[in-house]
Amino acid sequence: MESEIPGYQVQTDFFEGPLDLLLHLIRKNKLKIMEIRLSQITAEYLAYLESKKGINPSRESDFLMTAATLIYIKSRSLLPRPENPAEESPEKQLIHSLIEYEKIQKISKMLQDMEYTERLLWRRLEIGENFANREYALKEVSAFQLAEIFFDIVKKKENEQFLYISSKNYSIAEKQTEILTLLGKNGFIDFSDYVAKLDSIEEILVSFFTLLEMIKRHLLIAVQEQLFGTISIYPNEAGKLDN
Amino acid sequence: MNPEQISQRIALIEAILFVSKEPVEPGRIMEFLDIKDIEEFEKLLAIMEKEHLQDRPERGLLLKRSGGGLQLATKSDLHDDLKAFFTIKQSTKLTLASLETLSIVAYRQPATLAEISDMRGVNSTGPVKNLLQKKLIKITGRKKVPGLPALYATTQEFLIYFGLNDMTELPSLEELTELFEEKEQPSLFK
Amino acid sequence: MNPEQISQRIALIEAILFVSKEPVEPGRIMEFLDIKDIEEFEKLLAIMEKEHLQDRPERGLLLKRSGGGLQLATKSDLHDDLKAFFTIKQSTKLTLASLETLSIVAYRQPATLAEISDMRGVNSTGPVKNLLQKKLIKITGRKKVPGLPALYATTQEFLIYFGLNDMTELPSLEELTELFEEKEQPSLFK
Repeated sequence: MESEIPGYQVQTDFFEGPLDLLLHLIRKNKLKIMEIRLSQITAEYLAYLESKKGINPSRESDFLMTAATLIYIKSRSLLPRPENPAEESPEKQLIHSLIEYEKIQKISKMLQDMEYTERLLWRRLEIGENFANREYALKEVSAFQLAEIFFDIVKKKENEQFLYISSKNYSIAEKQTEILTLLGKNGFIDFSDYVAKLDSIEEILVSFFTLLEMIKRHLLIAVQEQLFGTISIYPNEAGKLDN
Repeated sequence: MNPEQISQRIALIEAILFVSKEPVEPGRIMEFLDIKDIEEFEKLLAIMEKEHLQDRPERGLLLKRSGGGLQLATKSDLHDDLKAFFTIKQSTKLTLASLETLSIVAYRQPATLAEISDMRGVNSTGPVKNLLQKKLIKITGRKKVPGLPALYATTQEFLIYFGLNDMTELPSLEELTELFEEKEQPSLFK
Repeated sequence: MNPEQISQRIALIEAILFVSKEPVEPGRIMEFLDIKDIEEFEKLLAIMEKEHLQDRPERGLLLKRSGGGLQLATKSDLHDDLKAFFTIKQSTKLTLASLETLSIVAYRQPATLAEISDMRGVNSTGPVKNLLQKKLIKITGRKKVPGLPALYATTQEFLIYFGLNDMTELPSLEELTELFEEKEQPSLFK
């Protein structure tokens, strides 16, 4: 069961990003942001990164970017150079980011407290449609909202068609076998070539969903060499083991 | 039950019935309140129903027993007022039905009523009329198919309302797909 | 207003708020009740809020102002009981990443994805999508810079979700600094 304790839920097991980690190190060392020399905590930051402890892997590149900046700052600090007050040094920039990020954390904490209080109050789960027919003042509707409404309609329509299609001749299981056979023969599938050979829009859709599902289940890997380039499908050797 | 307990329990019943979207089985509430005796429970309901709802002119709700369940509903003498309150039309307001229709005309123009109704899955005569009256859409011609249905397109007023210079400034569907599409496809294999 | 009128009007307000899906603009109710004087209306609300809801132990509801409107909700001390009664899960809370993103949008609006990612120090596509889907933020336009990136702002749902009447109820950055400085780094990082 999820805890309902008021207050900032600190994730002790990982950091949201490099700024989060830096602030943690600064506080841990009882340093003050305004007075800090970032070179003081560079080693510790790198050690964290190396241990991968508390690092959110999907954010890894962002952590690495900041590591590069820290190393650069450190290298600069080793070289005596005249201080140019007009110059925005990378250190000043990073410290500025940290100060700003600290504010964000404070606001987040406040919003979290407000969220907690509000969640104690229950609204009606669903209200009968008899009277409630919402109206929108035109001023409140932006072009994007209009686009979103159209998008929802198209989505709904697509879903209907998909249900209709799936009751037709093409089955996902058959398609899966066909794709695996093809991969066994050729080693890979060029997506656009493959689609071009299919007979109907129904077959294309079923094949496409089959491919998506197989990719999701790690049976296949889709590789796109460049933006808007062709997509190649390969069997996922690693994925076969857990199936 | 002492008076304090009675109050507490009635407050909880009110909250439960307020939140619930369907009638709630009395048995579930009895069990939850740990009341074993049906008579005792009925007494509680009677107090709530009569003393706290029916007899109080400042209350707009009543306790209803329907479909084997308990439910709060508005008092019947308020129905005319409620109907009047919720149907006040303000000239600048659009219903969701009108907005849906407008979005279809904007993206599929020129479009016929049949095409609009087909996309929305419901007859859209009402919203089309409404939008014509508000001058957000206009008839631009007739489709060359049997019956020669009217073709609708958006107007200059439409552009002004949405702060657009021309139709190319409407967000594209690709942009939206990117923004709103869930990454996770529901699994087809289970 | 005589006492009878007061009761009648409070009953109607209760019924309107009970039926309505969303917070109701006070102005609409005033107009409907033909009350011209805002003070008179506030007095009515105060009687309803205090005498008929807050001070009565047998009432499970309270009167809320959020998103610029009036709304009924359950009293907060009933939360645990309601949670136990309705085994349904309440919608999940916002993640820290979403809260950070929302903080930036709230205080810097309108803001682009790039600005948000830059301030957080990490790519924020995920939380932005999540908040769009939850309708806590919306796109208000495009920034006139290369690529024409979308600009994000908070919504009416944002106000309702956090129980705010309007954006001015959010403390200013200066106030926040004071608020948190007193506590001198709460024991987050001991």
